[in-house]
Amino acid sequence: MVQWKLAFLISGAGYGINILVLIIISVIIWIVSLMIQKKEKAQ
Amino acid sequence: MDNWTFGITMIVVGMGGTLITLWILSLIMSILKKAFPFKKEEEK
Amino acid sequence: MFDAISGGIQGLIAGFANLHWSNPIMIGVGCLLLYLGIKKDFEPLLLVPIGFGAILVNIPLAGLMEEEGFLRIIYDAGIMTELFPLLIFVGIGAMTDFGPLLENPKIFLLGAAGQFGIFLTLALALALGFPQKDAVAIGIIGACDGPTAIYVTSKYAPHLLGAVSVAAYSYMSLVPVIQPPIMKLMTSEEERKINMGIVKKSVSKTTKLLFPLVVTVIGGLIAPRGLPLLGTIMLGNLMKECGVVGRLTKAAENEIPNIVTLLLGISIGATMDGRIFLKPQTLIVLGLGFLAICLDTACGVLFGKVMKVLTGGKINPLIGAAGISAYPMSARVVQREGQKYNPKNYLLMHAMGANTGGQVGSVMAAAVMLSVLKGMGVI
Amino acid sequence: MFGLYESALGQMTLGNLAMLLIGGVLIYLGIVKKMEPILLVPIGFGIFMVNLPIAGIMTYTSEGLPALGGVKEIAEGKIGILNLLYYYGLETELIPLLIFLGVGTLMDFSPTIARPISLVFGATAQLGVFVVFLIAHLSGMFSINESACIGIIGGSDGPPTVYLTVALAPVLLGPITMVAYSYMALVPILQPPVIRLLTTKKERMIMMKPQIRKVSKLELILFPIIVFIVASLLVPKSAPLVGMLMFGNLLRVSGVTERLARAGGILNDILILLLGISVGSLMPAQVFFNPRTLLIIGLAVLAFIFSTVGGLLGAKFINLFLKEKINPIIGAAGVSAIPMAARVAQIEGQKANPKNYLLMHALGPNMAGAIGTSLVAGIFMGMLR
Repeated sequence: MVQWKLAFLISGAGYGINILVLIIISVIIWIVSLMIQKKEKAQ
Repeated sequence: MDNWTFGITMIVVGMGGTLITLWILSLIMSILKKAFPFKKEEEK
Repeated sequence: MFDAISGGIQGLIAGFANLHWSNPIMIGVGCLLLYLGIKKDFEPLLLVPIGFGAILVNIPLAGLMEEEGFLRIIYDAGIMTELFPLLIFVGIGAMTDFGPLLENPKIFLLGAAGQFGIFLTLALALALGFPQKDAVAIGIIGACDGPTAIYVTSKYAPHLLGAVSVAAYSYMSLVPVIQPPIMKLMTSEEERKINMGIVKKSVSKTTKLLFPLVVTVIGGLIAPRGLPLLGTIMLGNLMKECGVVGRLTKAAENEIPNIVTLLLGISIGATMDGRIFLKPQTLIVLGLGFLAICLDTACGVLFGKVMKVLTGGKINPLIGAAGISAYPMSARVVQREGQKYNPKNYLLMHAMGANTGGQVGSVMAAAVMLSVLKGMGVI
Repeated sequence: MFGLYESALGQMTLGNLAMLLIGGVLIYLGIVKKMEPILLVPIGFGIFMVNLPIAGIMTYTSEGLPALGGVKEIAEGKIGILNLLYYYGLETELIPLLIFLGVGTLMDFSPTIARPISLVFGATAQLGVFVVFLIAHLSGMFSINESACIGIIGGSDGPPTVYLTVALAPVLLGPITMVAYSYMALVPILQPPVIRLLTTKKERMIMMKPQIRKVSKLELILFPIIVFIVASLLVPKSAPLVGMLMFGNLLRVSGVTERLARAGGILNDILILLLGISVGSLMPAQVFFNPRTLLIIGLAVLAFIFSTVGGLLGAKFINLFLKEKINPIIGAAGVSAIPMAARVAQIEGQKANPKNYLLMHALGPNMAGAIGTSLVAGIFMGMLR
């Protein structure tokens, strides 16, 4: 039998979470690399 | 057995055993060296 | 609908929610190991996988070490069966050249003396109230030989595996730091100056070929319990010396140890779950391990002095320090120290002899230990 | 005396013959057309192996799954050698995870680090996964778990697909893996039309400076560690996949563990071989021939297309906020078929503007796609288990 609600929920939430997580990661990476670049500029 | 005996035995037998074994080995090896002396022509 | 969504959000934060206080610390420890391995070059081949394994296993809910978790499967298949350490031993055997040892078999005794730290530490651990099998595992750190330590520990005190193997490997790479002060402390200026002359090549192929066989048979007969270790290392060496199985030797030197080290490292790291690892006990283990290696060095040097007397001053006590099986670091240390006091002095070859002797010694020590334990009915 | 001799000929069914044909086609595609030969050839041969009756290389349970069992059962002749492979390699997830480790040792994330936003394209390019997941389930042909495994084909990344399918719908493992790997080679054919459809000539002509920023060693080393810790704290169930990928990559970039990185490569070769053969062996006629298999083949195309769409739209959306516009084509490379997708982007870019070299930029989302797909696998595992 088809579980409409669950299916829509999973696809919606899943896609959302997936994007969310990768945005978080990318921001962190971005900040870290900025810091590192600054540090290397300093030297 | 109590830890005391255990510890002592380990130290005495353990150390002794290791030492003796390696000593025997060293003896055998020196005998072997005499038995199969080094020959120059092995240098290749 | 909303409750469903909130459920989804909870799914997202579940990781954090289930974070045991010890997990972040262990993740930190893992990163520290990675740092030591990558930046400080301490045994990177092991510390990097171990460090990462430690991080892996401290992520909650991931279930890598649960039943059916895949690290658990690798662990059960490779470490509980002692397969990994033994396979690595084949590689070590294939990479070790016992030539310098055979030049002067007496050196063998230094290899024995270099293991006394094991037994002293064992006694100490007992005194500190560790159960007997744990004490054995802690003492074995003094073998300064990763595979041996892992082999023994995984057999008799698996819950200490993480601590013991980390200690064994990191101290092994710390040898250049740990040894010199002790060596200086225990030897007099002129002792350190003793010149042992150069090593002349005096070993025939036949002897080199017979060495692994003899060691296996004699060692095996005296201490059958350790035959797996002794046998594998000697098999590797036989393959190297006989020179007719190049393909096997190559595999034993590269592919096999590489792959095994990879899996070994990561599954060792996986035993470092914060809940189990973060105990005062662990710190004590690390401390005792450190002590063990210091004692090894001390006993080695002392025995070196004894041999100096017996041989009428022909032996430089420094090479006693190379009696531990941290190969080839400690041999290099000896060479460097020797040069400091007598620039014309080349101890390297002699030290290498003691060092390789130490490798056989550590295995023999473990083997003897196991046999004695068996004899006393402890295991 | 011929009574003593047992021939398989009598027992060949039409289905078996058809399967032998399919196996032959796969091998042909692999060898002649060079489509993922490393996988299609073993898969094809695996199909041969299980479609010769009473060869006893692989035995199945009633619902078409390999009969489980260890060395003992083999000795008793209850199961075949391929059952053993399936049991120890796939059932335990060892093969996909260790392959992923090997993949990690081959990946260079510096383009991703140089432009972290690429990670987002890697995420939006998972659109196809969820769209097809919906379609598959709403079609009423597949249970919710099975639909998830069909959807993830859209991530066009092998190991996560295998990993998830083993966990959620092992009965579909054969068809899904075969389709996933054979379609990866079709990316160069499937993507260009979509790209042209969704982007204006002007967008496709956007110049990006040929080379990317120099990424320092420290960044390279921190990247795998950060990604792994963050990702697996947020999506714990993705820890095995992301962990192995990042671990492999760490071995590569640390600069002190070449030996281990090489070992990862060797493992990879061996395990791809085993994966191929055991996957092929999951497709005996009785399992393969049902409408669902055909449907999967169709849905997979959709998955790839929608993933490309997701990547493109993601890039166009991000563009709204950037002053220095990026070329949306590289978003399409978020489909993690490495490196085909990136090459497609390069070629399309050149078509629109011969002076444009998008390869390095496209590799960023391309690598990120692998992370994205692993996350999706973890998310599904978390929600459906």
